[in-house]
Order: sequence, then C-alpha cells, then structure tokens
Amino acid sequence: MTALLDSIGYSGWALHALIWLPVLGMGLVLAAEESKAKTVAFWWSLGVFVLSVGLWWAFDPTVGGMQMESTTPWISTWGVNYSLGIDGISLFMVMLTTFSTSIAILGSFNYIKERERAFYALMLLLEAAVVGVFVATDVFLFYVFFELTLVPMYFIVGIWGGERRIYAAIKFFLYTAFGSLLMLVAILYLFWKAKTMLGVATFAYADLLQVPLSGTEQLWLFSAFALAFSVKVPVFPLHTWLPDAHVEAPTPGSVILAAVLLKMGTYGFLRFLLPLFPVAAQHPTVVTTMLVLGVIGILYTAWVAAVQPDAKKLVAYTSVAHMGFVVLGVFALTVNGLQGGLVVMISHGISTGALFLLLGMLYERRHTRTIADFGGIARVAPWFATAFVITALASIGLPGTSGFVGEFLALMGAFETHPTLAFIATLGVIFAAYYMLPMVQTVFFNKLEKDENRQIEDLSGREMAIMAPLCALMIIIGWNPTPILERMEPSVRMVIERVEDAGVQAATSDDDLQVVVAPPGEVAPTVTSPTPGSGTPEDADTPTADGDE
Amino acid sequence: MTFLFYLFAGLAIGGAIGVVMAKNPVGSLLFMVTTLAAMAGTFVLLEAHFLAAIQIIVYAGAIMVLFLFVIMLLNLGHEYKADLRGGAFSVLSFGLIGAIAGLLAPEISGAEAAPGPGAVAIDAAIAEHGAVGAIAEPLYTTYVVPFEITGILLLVAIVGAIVLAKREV
Amino acid sequence: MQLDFSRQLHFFWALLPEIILCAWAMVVLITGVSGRFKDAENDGGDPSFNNAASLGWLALVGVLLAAMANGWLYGITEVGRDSMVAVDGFRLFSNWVFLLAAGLSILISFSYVYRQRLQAGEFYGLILLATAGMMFMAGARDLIVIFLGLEVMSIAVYALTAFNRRDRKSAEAGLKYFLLGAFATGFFLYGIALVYGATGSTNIAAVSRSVASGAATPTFLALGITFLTIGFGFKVSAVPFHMWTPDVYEGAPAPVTAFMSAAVKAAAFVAFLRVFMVGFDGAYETWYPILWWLAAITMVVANLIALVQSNVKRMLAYSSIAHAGYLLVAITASNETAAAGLLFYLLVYTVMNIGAFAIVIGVAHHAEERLQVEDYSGFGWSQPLLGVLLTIFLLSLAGFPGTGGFMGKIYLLQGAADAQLWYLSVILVLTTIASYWYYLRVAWFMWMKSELTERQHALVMVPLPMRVALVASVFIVLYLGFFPGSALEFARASVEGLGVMGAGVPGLGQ
Amino acid sequence: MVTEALVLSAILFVIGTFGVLIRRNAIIMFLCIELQLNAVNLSFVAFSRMFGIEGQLFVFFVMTVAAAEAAVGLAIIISIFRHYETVNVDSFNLLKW
Amino acid sequence: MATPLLALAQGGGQAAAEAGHYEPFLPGLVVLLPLLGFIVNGILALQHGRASADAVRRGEELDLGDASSRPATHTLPTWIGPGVMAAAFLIAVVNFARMYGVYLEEPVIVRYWTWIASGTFTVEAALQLDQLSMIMMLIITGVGFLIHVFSVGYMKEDPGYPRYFAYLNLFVFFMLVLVMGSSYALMFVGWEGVGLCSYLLIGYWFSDREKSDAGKKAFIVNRIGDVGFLIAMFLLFREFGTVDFVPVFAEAETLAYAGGLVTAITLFFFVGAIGKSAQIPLFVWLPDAMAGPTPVSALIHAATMVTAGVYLVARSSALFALAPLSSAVVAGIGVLTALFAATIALKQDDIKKVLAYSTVSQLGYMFVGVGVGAYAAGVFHLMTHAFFKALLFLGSGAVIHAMHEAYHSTHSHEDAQDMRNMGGLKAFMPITWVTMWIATLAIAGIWPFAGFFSKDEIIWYTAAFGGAENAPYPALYTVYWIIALAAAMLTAFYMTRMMVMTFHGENRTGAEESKALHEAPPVMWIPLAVLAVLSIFGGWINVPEELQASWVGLFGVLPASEWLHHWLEPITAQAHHIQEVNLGELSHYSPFGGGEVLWATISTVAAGIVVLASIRFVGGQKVVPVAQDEKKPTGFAKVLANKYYVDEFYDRFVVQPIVGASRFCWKIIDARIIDGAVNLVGMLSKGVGWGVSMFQTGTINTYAFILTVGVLAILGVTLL
Repeated sequence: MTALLDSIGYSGWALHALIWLPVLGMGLVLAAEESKAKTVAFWWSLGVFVLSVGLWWAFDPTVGGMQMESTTPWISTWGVNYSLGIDGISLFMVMLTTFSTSIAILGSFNYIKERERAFYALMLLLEAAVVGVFVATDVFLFYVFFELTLVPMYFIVGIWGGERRIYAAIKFFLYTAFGSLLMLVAILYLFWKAKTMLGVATFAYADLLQVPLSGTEQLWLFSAFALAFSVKVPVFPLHTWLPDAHVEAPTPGSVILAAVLLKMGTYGFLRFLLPLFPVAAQHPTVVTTMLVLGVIGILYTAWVAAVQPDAKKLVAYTSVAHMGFVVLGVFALTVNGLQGGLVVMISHGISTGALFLLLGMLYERRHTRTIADFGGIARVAPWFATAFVITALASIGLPGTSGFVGEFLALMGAFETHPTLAFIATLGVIFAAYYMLPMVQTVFFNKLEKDENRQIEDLSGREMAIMAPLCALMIIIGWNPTPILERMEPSVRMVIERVEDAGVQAATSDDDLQVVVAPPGEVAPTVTSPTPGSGTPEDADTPTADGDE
Repeated sequence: MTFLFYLFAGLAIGGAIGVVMAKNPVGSLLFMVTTLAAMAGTFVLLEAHFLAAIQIIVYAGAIMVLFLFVIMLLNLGHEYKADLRGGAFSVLSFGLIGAIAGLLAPEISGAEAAPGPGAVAIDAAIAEHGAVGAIAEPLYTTYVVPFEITGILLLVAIVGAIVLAKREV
Repeated sequence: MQLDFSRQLHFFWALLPEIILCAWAMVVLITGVSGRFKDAENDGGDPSFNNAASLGWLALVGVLLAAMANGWLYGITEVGRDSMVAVDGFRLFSNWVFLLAAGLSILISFSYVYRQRLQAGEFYGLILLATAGMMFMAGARDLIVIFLGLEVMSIAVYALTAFNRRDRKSAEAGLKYFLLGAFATGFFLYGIALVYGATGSTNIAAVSRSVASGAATPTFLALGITFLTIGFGFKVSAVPFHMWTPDVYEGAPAPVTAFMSAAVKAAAFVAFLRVFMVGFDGAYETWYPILWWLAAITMVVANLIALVQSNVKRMLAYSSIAHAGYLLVAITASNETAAAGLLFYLLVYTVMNIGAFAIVIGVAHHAEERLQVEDYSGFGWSQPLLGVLLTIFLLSLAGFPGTGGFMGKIYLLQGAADAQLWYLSVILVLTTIASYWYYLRVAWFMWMKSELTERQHALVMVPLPMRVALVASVFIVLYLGFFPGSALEFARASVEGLGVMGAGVPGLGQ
Repeated sequence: MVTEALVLSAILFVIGTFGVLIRRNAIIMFLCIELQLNAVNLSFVAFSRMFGIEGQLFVFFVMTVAAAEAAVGLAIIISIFRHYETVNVDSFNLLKW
Repeated sequence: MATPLLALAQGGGQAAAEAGHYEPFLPGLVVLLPLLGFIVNGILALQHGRASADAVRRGEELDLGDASSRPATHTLPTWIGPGVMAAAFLIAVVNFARMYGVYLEEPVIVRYWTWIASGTFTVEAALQLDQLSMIMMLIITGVGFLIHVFSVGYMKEDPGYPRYFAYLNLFVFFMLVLVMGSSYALMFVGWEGVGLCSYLLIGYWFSDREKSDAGKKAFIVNRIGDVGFLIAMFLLFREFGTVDFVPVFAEAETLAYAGGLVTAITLFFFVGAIGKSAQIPLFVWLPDAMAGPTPVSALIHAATMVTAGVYLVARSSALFALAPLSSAVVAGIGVLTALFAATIALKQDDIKKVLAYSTVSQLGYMFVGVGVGAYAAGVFHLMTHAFFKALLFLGSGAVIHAMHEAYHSTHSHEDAQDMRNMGGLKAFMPITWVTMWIATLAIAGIWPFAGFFSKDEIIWYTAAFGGAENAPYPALYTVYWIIALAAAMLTAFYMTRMMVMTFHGENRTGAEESKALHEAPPVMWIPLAVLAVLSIFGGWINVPEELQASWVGLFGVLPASEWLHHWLEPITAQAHHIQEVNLGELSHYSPFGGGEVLWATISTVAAGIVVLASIRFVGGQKVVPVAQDEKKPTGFAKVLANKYYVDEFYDRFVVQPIVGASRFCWKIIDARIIDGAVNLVGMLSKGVGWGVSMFQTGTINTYAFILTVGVLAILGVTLL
C-alpha cells in the first residue's frame, strides 16, 4: 500500500486536494442534471474518501508533530499562511469527515427529493470546510474554515429541514457564531501579543505556541476559546441549539452535524485550548469546571434524552452525553483520557451518524419520528432492527463496540486524576441504557399494532451498503482499536507534555504565572506596558476614567 | 464702543428670540433681518467692515428675500397661529438647551480671548489693501482652492434647486 | 512630477480628478438639457440603451476619466505639508472608493431612472458633483476645504434624495435629510470656528502642531473637537446622530441610498479620520472616550433596532449605521493599522452594500414597492443567481469568512487590538452576532420560505449595467475575501504618508 | 470685546438650536439654522481679531454655503409642499420607526 | 470427529502429565466456535426474518407446524447451534484432559492481539487457561450443549428458531470470554456481553410487551452492577497500572490488609457481582427474566451467567481475602439473599418463578461460600447448582411445553406455567417427574445428591470462618450460619411444594386438555437424564476429607476426596495464604458444638424431614386451578406472594423519581431555564430594538432633539 502511494507521489498535496476536490465536485454537481446530481455527488465524495484513506498509510505513526505540512503565504500583510498539515489528532477527524460525507450523501438519496443539486453542492462545500478545519495549521485559516462550516449547514438545515427548520437553523448559526466570534477576538489578541512579543506578525499555530502569556491572559484567552469550542461540542449548558438543529435537520445534515461538526469543538480543545494555554488549562478551577460540566453533560442529558418523545431528539441529546465523555477525557489531562476522548469522538461519529441515518430511513418510511408511533418493527424489518440494535449498543458503549473503548479510556484517564468526578461520570453508563433501550424497545419490539408499521420495508440494498461499513467499523474498532490508538498517541503525548511542562514552569517560576491562582478579573500588570494606561484589557477600555479629566 | 456692542447684542438676541417665537413666518423673517442687521453692527465693531456690508447685502438682502419669496409663494404669510411645540417637548427642549448653554457659556467666557496679533495684522492689511483688498488678497492666493470649490457649490445648489423646484418634468 | 503649491497651476494638477469630475458633470448636465436627451420618459425600450441611459454611460466615462487622473496622481510627489490639498495615498485610496461607489451607483441607477422617469442629466450630474465633493473632503488638509467639500457633497445628495418628485417619501426624506443635515452643519461649522479659535489655524497640519505643542487653548479645542465630532457623527450616522438615516435611506431613491450609504459615509469617515488622527492626535485623551462611547452605542443600538425591521431598505439603513459603529472603532483606535483597516473596510463596504442595493432595486420593481422581507420569499429559487449574489453580499455585510467583509472586520479588529481596545472589540463581535440575525433573515426568506408566484419574481429587472455592477461587486467581494493580500497591502501603504500618528498615545507605536 | 462677542455668538447659536427643536414650520426651522450659521460667523469674526484675516474669509465662505443651502433647502420645501400642502413637519411622518 | 479428538486429549493429557506442564489445545476455537455459530445462525435468522416479515405484511404467520415444510433457514440451526457447542465442549474436554493431573501453578495465557494499547494502559486480547476457567469452560460448554439440545425440541415450532440459536450461541461466546479472558477488561467484555444476550433472550418474544420490558429491566439492572465493575477496574488501574489478572494478583499483597483501597476495589467488584448474580438489592430482574424461553432460563439464569458474580469473586480471591470487610459483606448479602428469596419462593405459583427465586437463593449460598473464604466451595456449589438447577428448569420447560401444547390443542388461554393448573403430571410425564425429583432432592441438600455436598460445605465453612483465630466479626458468622441453615430448610420446603403441586395429586389442567398432555420427546428428555445423573454424582468429586470416612462419604466408598479443592488449589492458594497470615488457621468449629458429621447429619435429616412433611402438608392442601381460584392471599402470605413489594418499592422510590427528575430536567431546566434564557436574550434584543426604534417618530423635531441630547452628552463628557 505504501508503495502504491509512493508511486502516485502521495504527499502533502493530498491535503489540499481533500479541501479543493469537494469544491470542484460542488461545481460538477451544480453543472449536472438535477436527477444525476446525487450520483455525481456520491461518487465524487467516495473518491475523496478513497483519497483520504491514503493518509492512513502515508501517515508516520511514530511522529507526534505535524506531518505532510505545506505552507503558502496567503495574506502576507498579516502573516497569514495557507498552511496545512495533519497529526495523529486530525488524521482521524479528516478520515471521519470524508467517510461520513460519503455515507451521508448516500443516505440522503431518498430523503432529499427537491432541489437536489443545491443540496449536494452544499454537502460538498461543507465537507471542504470541515476538512479545512481539521488540516489547517494556521489559526487564521482555521478560523476561516471554522466559520465557513456554518453557512452550508445553515442552509442545509434551513432549506431541507423539518417544520421549525428556520428557528433551528438560525439558533444553530447564532449560537455557534456567538462563541466563535469571541474566539476571534482572542485570536487577535494572540496575534497582537505575538506581534509585540516576538516581533513578527503571524497566525501560524507553531508560532503562536511560542507566545509568552501571563496567567491572567491565559485565563481570559482560554475562556474565549473554550466558549467557542464548548458551544460547538456542545458542553452543558450551551447545548440547547443541538436538539433543535438535529431534529429539524434533514438526515444527512444530522449525520454530518453529529459525526463531524461537533468534533470541531473537541478537536479545538485538543489542538488549541490545551497547547496554547497550558497554564490555564490545568488551573484547578478551570479543570474542575470543565470536568463538572462534562459530567453534568453526561448525566443530565442522559436523563433529558430518556424522556424525549421524539426519537431524533433523543439521539440528539445523547450526542451531548457522548461529548461529555470527550470533555471528561480531555480535561483529565492524561494520555489515556485524551486518547479515550478521541476514540469517543470517532465512535460517536460513526454510531450517532448511523443512528441518525437509521432514524432517517424510518422517517422516509413512516413520516414520523415519534417513538410511540412505532412498535414491533423488528418483525417486518429484521435487518433494520439488527442494524439499529448494533448501532444503539455501540452508542451506549457495550464492550466489543467502538463506544466502549472510548468511554473506557476516557473514564480511566479521568479516574487517574479526578476519581470522584470520574466515579459520577461512570454512572452515565447506566443512564445510557436508561435512555437507549426503551427507545429501541418501543420502536422495534413490542406488539406490531399499527397497520402503517406493518408495511414498513426492510433495508434496501443501498441502505445495507450504508449500514454495513458503519456497523463493521463499530465492531472492528471495538475489538481492535490499537491501530488507531497508536497513531494518535505521539500527538496526544505532545499535547500532554506541553501542558505538563507549562505546569512545572508555572510551579517553579515566580513571575505572574502565579496570578493564575488569583480570581479572574484582577488587574495584573503585563510585560508590555511601556506607557501607563496600556496593559491589560481591563483598564485600556475604561474611557470614563480618562473622560473625567 | 462697549455700549454699542451691548446694544447690538441686545438687538441680536431679541431678534433671535423673536425668530423663534414669532407666530407669523413673515414676522420671524423680519426678526431675523433685525438680528442680521445687529450682527452687522457687531461686525463693524470688530473691525470687519467689508463683512458687515456683505452681511446686509447678501444675507439680509438676498437670502432673506429668498425666504420671503418662498413664504409668499407657499402662501404661508397668513398664518397667525404659533406652531411652537407644546408641553413636555418644549420643556425638555428648554431644559436641554439651557443645559447646553450652561455648559457653553462659562467655558467660552472663561477662556482667554483677547485681541491678539490678528487685530494688528488685519489693521495692517486694511491699511495696505483697503477693506476689500484685505480679504481679496488671501482669497485669491492662499484660499483659491476653497474659493473655487465655492463655485462648484453654487453650481450644485443651482442644479439642485432647479431640479427640485421645477413644476413638472 | 513634483508639485509646488506656491504655484497656483499646481493646484490644478493636484485636483485633477475633482476638476475632471466637475467638468464632466457639466458636460452631462448640458447634454441632458440639450434637446436630444431631454425626453427620458417616452423613449421606452431597453433601459440599458435609451436616451437617459446614454447619459448614464456618459457619466461613467467621466468617472473613468477621473479614475485615470487619480491613477496618474500616484506619480506625483508633493512638497510641504501645510498645503490645502493633500496628494497622498490616503486621499487617492479614498478617491478609488468614491469613484467605485459612484460608478457602481450609476450602473445600478439605469433601471431606476428608467422606471421612475427621472431627469437623467441632473441625476448623473449631481452624482458626479457629489463625488467631487467627497474627493475634496478626502484630499483636504484644511478644515474649510473639508467643510466646503462636505457641503458640495451634502447639497448634491440632499437634492438627489428628494430627486424623485413623484414620490412623497422621497420629498419627505429630502426634507428630513436637509433640515437635520443643515442643523448638524451648524454644529460642524461651530466646531471649525472653535478649533480655529483654539489653534489659530484651520490647516490640519498646523492644528496638529499646535495641539501637540500644547499651544492650543484647551477650552476651545475641547469644544471644537466636540462639535466636530457631532458634525462628523451626523454624516457617518453615529448614534445618537443617526436619526435621519433610516428615514432618509428608506425614502430616497434606492440607487441614491446605495450611493449615500457607501460613498457619503466613506467620505465623512475619511475626513473624520484625517482630522482626528492627524489634526487632533495630540488631544487623543480628550476625544477617545467620546468616540469609544459613540462607537459602542452605535454598534449596539443600530444592530438592535435592525433586528425588528421588516423593510429591507430600512434594515440596510440600520445596517449601515451599525457599520458606522464598526468604523468608529477604527477611528477610536487611531493608529496606522486602524486607518488602513478603515480604508479597506470602506472599499469592501462600498462594494457589498451597493451590491445588496442593486438587488433590492431589481426586486423593487416600478416604484418603491416590494421592499418588505416577505417579498423575498422564495426569491432565491426563482432567481437563483441573484439569490446567491444577495446571499453573498449579506454574508459579507455580516462579516463572514470567504468574503471581503470578513477581512475588513479582521483588519478593524487588528487596529483595535493594536490600541488594546479589547472591550470595544468584544462589543463589536457581540453586536455582529445580532447582525447575523437580520442579514440571515433575508437569506431565510429567500431560500427557506415558500415561493411566491413565478410571475412576481419574473418582474425582477436586471438590465445589463446592473449586471455589470453585480458581477463587479461580487467579484470584488469574493476576491477581497479570498485574496485580500494586495488590497490590504495597498491600504496599509496608503496610510503611511498620512502624517504624525501614534505619538504619545497609549497603546500605539508598537 | 472678543470674549463678549464669543459669548454672544454662543447665545445666538443656542437660541437657533432651540428654534430648530421647538418650531414645526420647516421654513422657520431652516431660518433658525441660518441663525446658527450666523452665530458661527460672529465667532469667526471674533477669532479673526486674534489670529488674522482668515477668520473673516471663512465668514465669506459660510455665507456662500448658507446661500447654497437656502437655494436647495427652499427648493426641497417647495417640493414637499406640493405633496403635502403644508410645511408643518409633523405631517411628514410617512417614514418612521 | 469425536474419536480423534479424544485421542488427542488422551495423548496430550498423558504427555502433559508426564512433562508436568500443560499444552493448551486450540482454546481460541472454543470461543470462536460459538461465535461462528452466532454469525451463521444470525444470517440465517435474518433471512428467515425477511421471509416471515413478508408473511407479516400479508397479515399471515409463517406456518412452521409441519416439519417437512420448514425452510432451510429453520432447519439448519438445529445442527449448527448444538453442533458448535458439541465441538466446543469436546475441545474443552481435550483441554481439561491435558490439564488434568498437571499441577499448574501459573495460568497459561494465550495471546492473540493487543486489544487496547493507549499510553500507560495496555490490555491484550488473550485467553487465560487455568483450573478455574477450565471448570467454568466445562460447565458452560457441557451444560450449554445439553440445553442447546433440549432447545431443539422445545423451540422447534417457534418462528424465531434461528434467531434463538444465534442468541444462544452468542451468549456462550460471551460467557466463554468472561471466564477465559486474561484480564478484568476482557472479563468485562464477556460480562456485558452476556448481559446483552440475556437482554435479547429475555425479550426474545419481543412482541409481548411484558417480556420486552423484562429484558430491558435485566439489562439496566445489570448495568448498575457493571458500573461497580468498571469502577473497581479503574481503581485497580490507578493502583497497579494494569487490569491483567496475573500482574494484579502478583502485586495484590502490596495493598494493606483490610485497607481502604482494597476494600473499595472488592466492594465495587461485588457491586458488579450483585448485579449479575441477582443479589439483594439488585435481584429484581431475575424473576422477571423468566419471561425468556425456559431453556434460556436454564442456561443463563440458572447455570451460567448468574454465577458469573461468584466466578468473579472466586477469581479475585486474592483481593477479597485482603478485605475482610468486603468478604463479610459478600457473605452477608449472600446469606440474606438466600433467606429472602427462599421466603418469596414459598408463595409463588408460577413454576418458573419458584425456580427463579430458588436460583437467587442458591446464588446467595454461593456468595456465602466465597464470602467466607471457601472459594472452592463456592465454585463447587456453582457447579452442582448448574447441574440440578439446569435440570429443574429444563424439567419445568418440559412441563410447560406439555401444558402449552395441551392448552394449544383446545385454544385455551390458560396459564401454562401456573402450578395451580397442573397437578398429577407424573402420570403423563414420568421421566420428567423422576429427573426433577432427583434435582429437587439435590437442591434440598439430601444426601447423597450433589447439592448436599456443596451446600453443606458452605454452611460448614461459614461456621468455621467465624471460629478462626482472628476472625473479624465472629458473632456475625454465627448469625450467617443460622440463617443459612434456616434457608436450607425453606429450600427443601418450597421445592417439595413445587414438585407436589406440579406432579402429584389431582390433575387440574382440565378434562379436555389433559388428553393432550404427554411426555417430552427424546431430544428433550435425554438432556434431562444426563443432568439427572450429574445431579446425583456431581457432588461426589468433592467429599470433604474429614468426612470421607464417615457415613457421609459412605465410609470411604465415595471417591475423590476434595478433588475440586485440590484442583482449584493454585487459584485459591494465594487467598488461603493471606487468610492464614491474617486470620490464622481455620478451626474445625461449630457454633453450638458438635462435629462436622453431626451437623451434616442434622442438616440432611432435617431437610429430609422437611421434604416428607411438606409432601404431606402440601399434598393435603386443596389447590384450585387459576380460573377458579378467587382466594387472594392475606397477611404475610400476601407480602410474600407480592415479593415483599420490592418491585413496587423500586418503582416508587427509584424509577419514578428518576423519570420525574428527567422530565423536570427536560421541561423545566432545559426548555424553560436554559433555552428560555437563550430565547430571552433574543427576545430582549428584539424588545430593546423595538423600544429604541420608538424614538424614530418620523418627526424632525424629535430627531433634532435627540441629536441635541447627543450634543449635551458629549459636552458633558468633555467638559465635566
């Protein structure tokens, strides 16, 4: 395989291709006939996926840093580069994206019945943007892609969604934009800091890592970044956009939303939050807060999910619970926790994506999502029921499925550092069964009472082709996650080491890194305040003080 | 001198108040002319003789007549009821204006503003070029650009006025 | 060529673009009143190539000539800083913006002029003259020239606002604009007088020196700055001096609104920036809190009110107020980055705003009808290209990545960052979120609501010139969104020769 | 006397402003604006006693501007009168909120 | 096929015994075969499901009544299901033969691949072969095979036949992973996996809502226990950095004796065991689990899965021995459960419910065994219980099968499981009657049946443990001992009651129906017979050495004194060592004096008397069929019949509050507070926008006024 890749010169260009091929495909789809659009889109996205599979072998699992890097100056005035690269963290996110997109497109053949060209074009645009998020190594570029993902999703939800689609779309849009725009200010602060401290205008991730930040600054910037990513994840209590968006979105939209868009948040945690602000990231209050929110996310949303009458909303809430495990794993700040978090991300992408696809298929057949409308479907659709049960089990983390590996490692990692919280989080395992099984039961088991349900068809060939790889992946990852884990580990270790090093420095030095312990909001002199009145953001902007003179 | 100044000032202020309070638009206009004339007087006292003349000729003579012309054209000269805003609005406005005046007056009166070198330079220029020449000289040299722009301005005004006031296209 | 302003002829060269525009305006006027082109109403046919349209094309030639002159001025160097007219990158860049705005506005006027049977000669002539006034403002190094330029521009725009004499809304808008504009002019003029009283000069360089040296009378200076702020604040429609904006924008003919919201605002901002950042640099402490609050209130109020607008023109009016708020941040920041950001943003704003208005004009066929958001229901699907374009313009106005609006906003924020205006930056982005709502609202009506009948949307009129304008706008918006590098560099270079800035001001000079 | 002139100017300016605020008649409002401009002129003349002839020059320009504004302004008033048959600004509220 | 395998076993075994080491024989295949069976059966089931789905859509049912017309998807599993089990059993036997005679001190670990390797945590996909897992393998595959065979007869007319075998195979696969996995993590895979299969099989007839509910309940309750397991694992990992058995036990003694950590670990493990083995307070799912097909109850809810908790404690004996408190809790919960469930069983009328509570009760005994350090005894009881309880369940299955067919023949909807509808069945099904009596005597602890030896040993050890030199809570163990004895008597009573009600007296099935009653077919009664043999002789492998010479050991005739103890010695040695060091030698102690022989005699005689007395007592009671039974139990009997209202208690105080809280979270916190806050921000923004836009009156004076306000404000800022 490696030889094959070498023979076609597979290298950094592949990353560019993964971004731009979907854009090209978007053009092709728009140019195609309305009836052919879906076929074109599917094969094109499949091609993109195949291309991304090459990364698996081209990736060097022994290296922790960025690989396959390439940099082109983009906006030289600001030191912005169009620079891409992947590491063990982004590799799987990229592959998950390309995979999910193909699957989602294939899964929307029957669901999307009007304005197909526009739909598939937006799907491909979304794919490009999401891949961009995961491979960008320039913070500015990252931000651009991060925001760009909103637009296609906004339209996908808003145009092809359900009854309250507009409300959901706008809520999704504003909620996520709210976080990311504050992050933008934080990014510009970093940029400004880099400019003043390092003397270069740069947005490069690697450069921004070098920016010395005081403890207070770290806390502020951390908060801004964390807010942006937490909305995306979403972390309790910033999650209420998600059920609406998921429920109203068309199936493929939900799939992409669950499979990859949420991952952008947790990816941001790993890529930016921890490495850029290591001192803040291990501030006890911060860590405890995030962990507590993660735990609340796990338990609370599990409860909320359990009483949902709408199957899709139920699954949407479970997403929050799953992402709670990721948050827990990440802020455990241990290798196991981070790796677990990453595996949960992958697993959640596959299993929740599959659940949404299946619910979509049900919706195509029955035009309802209310759990109580179903019953006994396993009798008329055994393959369907089987696929659903496998997926549901992967979702609740049954050992032998991908869900278990992730949750197990995440909890284990959390247990190493925060046993009490991890203990509470483990209870989520119970509530996973509490929300998922009644739904499975009511939909697929019980008596086949309604005549409409009697006529439900089993999986078609196309649907089997969708579910087969998904189910296979759930089980394969469940039994042999090591190839994935070993590719992630060096990168994860780098993150952890960076956090730990910063912790050691903070503990040994007596500069204002110690301020970390002080409550946020206190004024701390910064290193660069040659003139009075500059300095921290707090006092630079209080004109009344000046205006009184 | 001082007496004259205060006389003119009193006239100007009285006229101004008349402008604001007069019931009939024509009355307002006449009060305005009074004010303008009184200000021309203060101009004279401030050694701006040419401007004083212009003030009477152009302002009181031309512009105010234009106003009068429009008032007559629109047949507003018969109105004898005040269109002052009443009630809370005028009270608020009064308070607001009072506050602004209360802020402005002490600031301006408290500032050092004595006749400086400018007075001497003006006297010298008038001595050299005469009252008109003293203004004309810089107008056509240093301030030639704004002067030319004034021309454009008038062109714009003419075009605008014609286009808007024309009865029907 | 080197200019020496001791020779009067050199003023001619220095003002060549303005002079060309004024002269060309007269040509257009004369052509307009000449018999052949007089009859705009019953020549019928294609709005792109009728009698009235010929005047439009003629005016465009003037814009083009002025643009050539403007380009030619890049080869010119000047001597001395106390001249009345600046020949620097800042002015020339601004001129590009005005000319672009004028050109695009003319292009989108064709169908409006045709449908409303306006007097084309006067219409286009006044646009050219207004543009000339703006250019005077941008190039002025003297408060009096700024004032006169402002008046040339304003009076032309008053006339343009009230231009559609069949429409009482237009007349009403004209009156409101005029009365309030004149009212604000009074304050502005008082400000000039007080600055003159404080510093003994109206020349910005001289004022700057006087202010920096501390020779200026503080009371007069403070009052002068206050009143100038009010004057400029009115023109850029900063809250609370914005009250005229929505009414006037709604009432004025749509192309004029486009022109106004882009070019007039740009001119005011350019002059604002030059006066405050160069002239009153030394008094930064005095005016920075005022502008800080002005910017903050403007952003907040405008964006909040825009949320409840259902008339698209009015919504765009509030949006333009909001953008004024963003631009005020740049002036508050008062450093080179911010200045460059302001220029860049003006460029982007001009293009995207006029682009959006172009489609509004296209949809609002006949008179000023069909301006409600509801009228856009299903518009995207019946006119996909226009729908996409409007979406792009709206996204750009919202400041979304991939569009010039985003880059502009980033540049403004960078300027704010350099001045460490963090709170203001946060207010900016938070209000931006509110703005997403009303921009996307149009998008949702366009794409997500059920369609109106085909017939209704078939009435959308997009003649050739408007298409040109749309293509140009969207190209520029996207180009600046994806490859802003050269334009940014250009903007940055343009502010280099602006003058003393950042000295003794906190947060500057790094 | 310069100071007194400035104070007078300020007073007139404020009265003009007051007039704009409380009159309903568009022409009178405009007249009040003219009053403001005149007040400023007085300032210019006063300041010219301090700094030189430029102050008087500015008055010259201001008068021109006032004339131009008067022309266009009155034209607009005529124009609107044709629509509304009144110059009472309270009537002009087609555009609001 | 079997012959060469046996040859392999013999050859390997002999060679191994001579060399003193053990050569594993295809252990992976033991696990893999059921998995393969699952996959093949599963695909068959799905195809079969398609066919029946088509029928359902047409509004029909697949006709499976006629054996010749059954499709291949229905007939193939008959061979695949039991087939893979037979093969697996044979391989297990081969392995056993090879291990037999070898004193294997260290377990043999067969590694396949690295399952999870992350940072500091590594766990291999590896099977561990040692004496304990070997015993479990034999029980699972052996009893499993028999039950598979029985199922062929029992389920043959069920439309979901292939699916049934798929689940059953999958269950065996997971059960084998559970007992053969070389680490807690792998054990957990099996642990949850069997839970899953239990869920699927309980809800096998998923069209019946109650059965479906029962499956769900089993899964969720099991998961509660699983959390304990998980947490124990995390604690182990925190301490040792691994969850593999070998290194954990090697390091175990670094933990402080009776320390907090080891107590916590073991208690959490025990929480897992409670869930899986249906002990107080998590036993509620097991009686409901009887909703599954009866062979499933036999295999999963009697013989294998529910004993996983006992296996877990036995496996972790080194840890439990270090935690006397935990051990006391284990034994205490065990003994309480034994008594509690036995009392409930007294008043149950459903034959399977009686057996279910009996299972809970017997599991309690096993926990008493492992709780008092008699790990081998616990495992011993596990094994004998597997024999006789499987037999009882299968027997009841045969009865239900017959009853069902009887009612089916008249289209009656009477309850085929209620003993009040039975009676006098011995005439119709003699083989079942005999075999079930054997099992009843075994469970009642009558000498020389299997149950006597295992149960007696546990009871005796309970006393002995309390008598140890440094016994932590000696008085407590005396109490345990008394309760255990009492529960044994209750067992004898309710089992006899069940037998009498089912087989003796008048037949109450109904005149018409009774004509259709008949003995089970051979495919069903042969497994019964095999199990009956095991229930008789199964206990003889572990006759206590001290008693071998007494009548209990038939004066030395019974073979293999304490064979199982010796066999498990390598597993339990560490625990016994720890016990000896900390508690001292276990004395031969009885709370009220008397020797072991005496107490053994007392217990078996007492049990015998109870059995005889109950035959008379129950036989003398008038039992009326369900249809005519209007007498509702009163007083304490009512409490017993309603299972102490435990389900109701849970529903009221656990389930309802959680559901209520969930609704509260959703409707109030999520929708009102959080989302309300979000929407409020939006509405506030709009409201403020609307409010501010009210200044936009359209009047120029207002505009000028506001402008002037701005002037004043700025003047104020600059000048003041």
